[in-house]
This record gives sequence, structure tokens and C-alpha cells, in this order.
Amino acid sequence: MKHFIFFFTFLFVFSACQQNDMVDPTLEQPTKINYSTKNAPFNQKVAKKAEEIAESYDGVPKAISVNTDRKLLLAFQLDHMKRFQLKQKEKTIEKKLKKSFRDYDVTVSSDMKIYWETEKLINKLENLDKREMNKKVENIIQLSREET
Amino acid sequence: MVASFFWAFVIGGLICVIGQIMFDVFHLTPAHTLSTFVVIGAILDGFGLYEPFIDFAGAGATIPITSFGNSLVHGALQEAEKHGLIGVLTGMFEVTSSGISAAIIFGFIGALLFKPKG
Amino acid sequence: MLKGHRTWVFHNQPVIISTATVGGPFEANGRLADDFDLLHEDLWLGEDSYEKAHKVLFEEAFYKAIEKGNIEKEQVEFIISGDLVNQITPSSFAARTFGVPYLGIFGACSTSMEGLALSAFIVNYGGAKYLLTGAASHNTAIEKQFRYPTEYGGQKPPTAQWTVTGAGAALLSNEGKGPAVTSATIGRVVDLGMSDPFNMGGAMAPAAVDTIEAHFRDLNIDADYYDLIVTGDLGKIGRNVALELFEKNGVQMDEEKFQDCGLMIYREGQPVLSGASGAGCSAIVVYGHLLNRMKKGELKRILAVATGALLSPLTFQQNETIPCIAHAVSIEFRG
Amino acid sequence: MANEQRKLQTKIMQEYYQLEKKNETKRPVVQNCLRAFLVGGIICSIGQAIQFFYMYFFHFTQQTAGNPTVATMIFLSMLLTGFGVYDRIAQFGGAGSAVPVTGFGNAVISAAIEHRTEGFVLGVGGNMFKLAGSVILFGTFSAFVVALIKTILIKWGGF
Repeated sequence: MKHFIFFFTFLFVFSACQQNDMVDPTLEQPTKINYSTKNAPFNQKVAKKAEEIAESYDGVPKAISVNTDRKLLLAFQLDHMKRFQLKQKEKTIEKKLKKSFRDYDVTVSSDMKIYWETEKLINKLENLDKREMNKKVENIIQLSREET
Repeated sequence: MVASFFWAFVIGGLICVIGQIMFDVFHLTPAHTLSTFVVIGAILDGFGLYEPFIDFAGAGATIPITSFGNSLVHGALQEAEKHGLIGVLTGMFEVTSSGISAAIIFGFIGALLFKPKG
Repeated sequence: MLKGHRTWVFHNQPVIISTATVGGPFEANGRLADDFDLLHEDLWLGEDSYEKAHKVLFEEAFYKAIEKGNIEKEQVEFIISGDLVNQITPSSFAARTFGVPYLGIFGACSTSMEGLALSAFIVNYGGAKYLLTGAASHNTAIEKQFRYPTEYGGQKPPTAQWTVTGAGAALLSNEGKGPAVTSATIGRVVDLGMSDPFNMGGAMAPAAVDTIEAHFRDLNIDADYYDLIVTGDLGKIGRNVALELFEKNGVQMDEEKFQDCGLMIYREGQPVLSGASGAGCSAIVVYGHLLNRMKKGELKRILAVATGALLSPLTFQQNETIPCIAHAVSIEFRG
Repeated sequence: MANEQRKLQTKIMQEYYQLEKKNETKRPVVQNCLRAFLVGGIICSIGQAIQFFYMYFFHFTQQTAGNPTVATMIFLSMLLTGFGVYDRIAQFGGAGSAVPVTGFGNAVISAAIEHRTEGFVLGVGGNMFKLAGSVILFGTFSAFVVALIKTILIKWGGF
């Protein structure tokens, strides 16, 4: 019995610390925030439009997006119960966006990490110049392409 | 995030319940049970069913041993796409290697550090 | 002298002049802790492998028995012993330490009484003056041998039994004082098709019943003759099955009188599931606890029936059933 | 394996089988399943936590975090096995601790620890995959067959 108590305390403490360590960005900002992207190095109109398109899909509560002059990156979240169709959803949205923005190289991801990174990037858009931003977006796109 | 933990717990738990039923009702040894699970994982991935399952359950689907079969097939198929049939052979351990190498390495370190406690 | 089919009656009354028991840490927490001559805190016994620890159990039991018998090592003429490890190496290695003529025997968990029966026979017919017999088992060495690595997380079903860590040795002589071995019934191999290695008790029960019935038949006695009939390691399940078999076969058997060594060693609450098992189990209980009780006068006549499951991991993996055996030895104390 | 499937040759054997079954302590299946669910669920949740940890603090995506997560779980499994805790968890949790990858790690590590007395080459090296080997064998072989069939179907079957 002693061992079980030890074990469960261990598990509890362990999982508890892990959870506390991670500040959930999506929980902190539950509603849409108007990022001030006016001073962004690239005009974010396309990204805003893409967000709207993605969010018009059923089961997509939230999408965020950035664009450079050539690239468009969109990350979205999906209702948990719809996650079985995650890959299809990703494909449909990507197709739609590619159609809507033919001039852009479109990347769509549903990966949580990509979402977090994109969000971080959007929060500091104002302080970046064009070269830096190109690099950052490129990095995220590379990350999303990584396999295994 | 909360939903991820919830579903990881539930799905992971349910897979283990299936294992327990194989232990207790069908009287299979752990080795038989785990081998069966790995084969099931491989077959499910063959039908393309395991990926959506992982999307949904997260660690609830990647931590049980079934994911081992899934990732073996996955590695093989990835390589096969690039190099044809021979890729089936060469790509097999591409994705799974971390599990096996971790087991080998930590197994050896464990043997260096520990004695069986009984 | 052979009586009936397979029972030896010893008219010259070989006497158990001394016994010794050694136990491990788990046994020290058990119910019979006071009956041990030596208890170990450490499962390793200060050795660097469990097999060596197993050998040490033997050596200590032998030394202690010689010491308590008040004789010199050189006076011991034969050692008859065995255990469960492959090729009974712990037993043979212990015999190497002593340099005494040695007969290694294997009867799985029935080794203890097989040894006692043979020893009594030899002593009875003047084959030896002082003879040592013993059996031992070491929990982790046996687990490693028969089941999984000890740290492996395999859930044991409630039918499983806990292998005893311990050794019991008895020194026999044709003269002296002490409990006498009066008769022994050699068992035959019984296999009723059980194949679950995690349910030894259920497999061994018919062998025990067969031997006990043969003993009664050969000597033309019944259960009333004995104060206690004790089986080796049938465990909870095996004991119940055996009782039911007696009833079915029309053999009268008092439930109080029919006990099991595997159920005596440990306390309630120790995680032993269905009971204890192992070659050391019956050796420890009979040579320690029960002979002590006889010396105190609580018991006059007992019948010790050690049961053994003659399987190996190999035969189990080849889907063989479990052949079982039981040997009965009658010990009487006449003050 | 299973007693039920084996043909019992004689009538005595069949009779005894019935008698023995009646006396046998039943495995507490429901209780075991609940425990397996609990322990398995907790282990998977820890896995999820580690996965988020790798995603949040390192450059891993949800997909790529799987590998370090598995490695970490096996590392934890080594500690628990080495300190003699894992077999106790397993007696409680049954399949709950055997089915997750930690159980695979435990099978490898426990065999390695157990056989170190036979030396590192013949003991540890030779016995490490004593239990887990079958998982690797059947995983690899079934994956080979599945991948082969699928590749052939895609390449020549036009699916």
C-alpha cells in the first residue's frame, strides 16, 4: 500500500508541475484580439482575410495568420471532437486559400506548436523589419514541414 | 489543452483495458498481448486509420505500444514513396528508432547502475 | 521394508537429531519468523548474484544443522539435497563446499520430502550413521529461472504463489533422540491436464491426494492416525481442491487437520496471492515450525506431503501440461 | 495456452478440470480493468504532459515531439524499474503499465538488469530482448507486410 501511495503522489506531483509549467496561450486570450499590425513590415490585410476564411469553416474556432510579400502562413485550431478529420480539414483549407490567394505561397498548419510560434510572431510584428520577418516566417514554415 | 489531456487519458486508458481483457479473459501472456497490439497498430496504419486517431487522442495513441506498429509502417511507407519497394525495407526503423534506441541505451545504463531489487 | 505398493516402513527408526532453517527478509516478516535459526535482512545475502545467495542459504542451513546436532562436519557421511535452479547448482555447489559424498535430487518443490524419505531409507538400513538432507529455494533466483525477470512488470493472477526464500536441513542418524521417521510413501507422477504455470496448486492437488490415499491404503490407516497432515505448497486453491477430491473419493479428512505449508509461512496481508511455494517452503515449515511444535508436545504424529510441479519454462512454452508429484513422509515423536 | 481451448483427453481430466475451475480464485476482471484504465490513463497523460513540455520549450511540433517523448518515457521507465517500483505498479495496474511504451522499456531494462550477473556481453547483451524481442519481431514483420501490400497497391493497383 505504501508503494502505491508513493507512486500516486509521485505521479500527481509530476503531472501537476508539468501542467503548471506550461502557460496556455490559448486560455489566456480566449477572445479575438485585434493585434495591432498597422506597423508591420508587410501589410497584413491578406492574413486577416485568410483568418476570416479559415474561421468560416465549421469546427474552426480560431485561426491566426501572417503574410509576407510572397508567403502566407496560417495556423488554426480545431474543436477537439473534430480532430479525427484534422488532416482533411487542413487540406481543404489549404486548397481554398491557395485558390483565393494565387500570388502567395500558402502554408496551412493545424499543429499546436506552429500555432504558438505564429502567435508569438504576430505579437512582435511591429518591432521587426522585412528581412527579419521573412526569416522568422520561413523558420516556422520549415518547422511545419519537418517529419517524424 | 485540457481536452488533449482528457482524451489522452481516456483513450490511453481504454487501450490498456483492452490489454487487460486479453490478459484476464483470454489468458494471454504479456508478450502475446503486446505482439498482438503491435500488429494491430501496423494494420490500422495500413488502412490509414491510425493517424487520425493520433490527431484526436495525442499521447493516448502514441504512448501505447500500438503506435510502435504504426510508426514502423509509417517509416516504411514514407521511404517507399521516395525510393519504391526497396524503401519498405530501408525506411522501417526511420520513425521508430527513438523508441528502440532509447530502450537499448537506457537498458544498458540501467544494467550499469542498478541491481534487481527482487 | 516395503509395505503395500509404495510405502517404506522404517523399523529401525531413523531419528532427526537436529534441523536448521534459514530464511530471507520476506520470511522474517512472516508468521513463522520465530521458528527460524537464521534470518537474513538482505535478499542478496552479501553475494553478487542470487544464485550464489541461494547456495549460501544451503551452506548455512547445513552448518547450522551440524552445529545443533553436536557433531563434526567430518562425521557427516552423505548429503542428499536439491533445489529448483537449473541442474540444481546451488545444492551441488554447497556440497562442494562441504566435500561430503553427495546425491543431488530433483523433485521440484517435493525435493524436501523426497530427500527425507531417501535419507531415512539409507539410515534405516545402515547405509549411513549421519546423513544430511535439505532443500532450498530463493525467490528471485527461481523467479528468474521459471518466470520473468524480477523487475519485469508482469501482473500475477490471484492463483499465483510466492516462492519462499529459505533453506531447511535435517540431520538424520540411526541413534539419538528426536522425532523419528517412521514411514514414507513415494508418489507417482500425476498429470490431469492442467497447464497454467500461474496455478501450481490446482495442478498439484491430485498428486497430493493420490499419495495420501496410497499411504493410508498401504499402511491400512486413516486420517485419524495423524495429528496433522500437511501438504507442501498447494496454496489456497490447491488445498480446497484436495479437500474436495478427498470428499469425492470417499476419504474422510478433517479440514482442521489438513493444513498446507504454503499457507502457514506468511501473514495475512503479505502479497503472496494464493500462498507460498518453492522447495524451501515445505522444508522450512516441517524442519522448523512443525518439529518445534512436536518437541513442545503439541503434535505427536504428522504426515508431511511435499508436492512438486515438474515443469520447466521450456515445457510450458511447448504447450505441455504440468506433471506433478508428491512424496509423503510420516514423522512421529515418542518423547 | 488457454486452458479452455485445449482438448482434455480423458473423462477424468475433464471432470478434474471442472472441479479445479470451481475452486479457482477468479481473476477480478472488472477491478483489474478499472485499475488498468487508471494506470494506463495516467501514464498516457504524463506522456501528453511531456509532449507539451517538448513543444513549448523546444523546437518540436506536435508530430516531431513524439520521439523525444517516447525516449523520455523510457528513461522514466528505467528509473522506476531500477528502483524496483515498476513491478509493483504493474501488479496493481496490469495491462495499464504493460501496454504503454514504458512497459516495453521495462521489459528491456528489467531483462538487462536481471542478467548483469552473467556479464555484460552474454548476460545483458544476450538477454536484453528476451521479452521485448517478440514485440520488435512481430511489429517489424507485420509492418513490412502491410507496407509492402500498400506500396504495391498504390504503385500498380492505381489506388
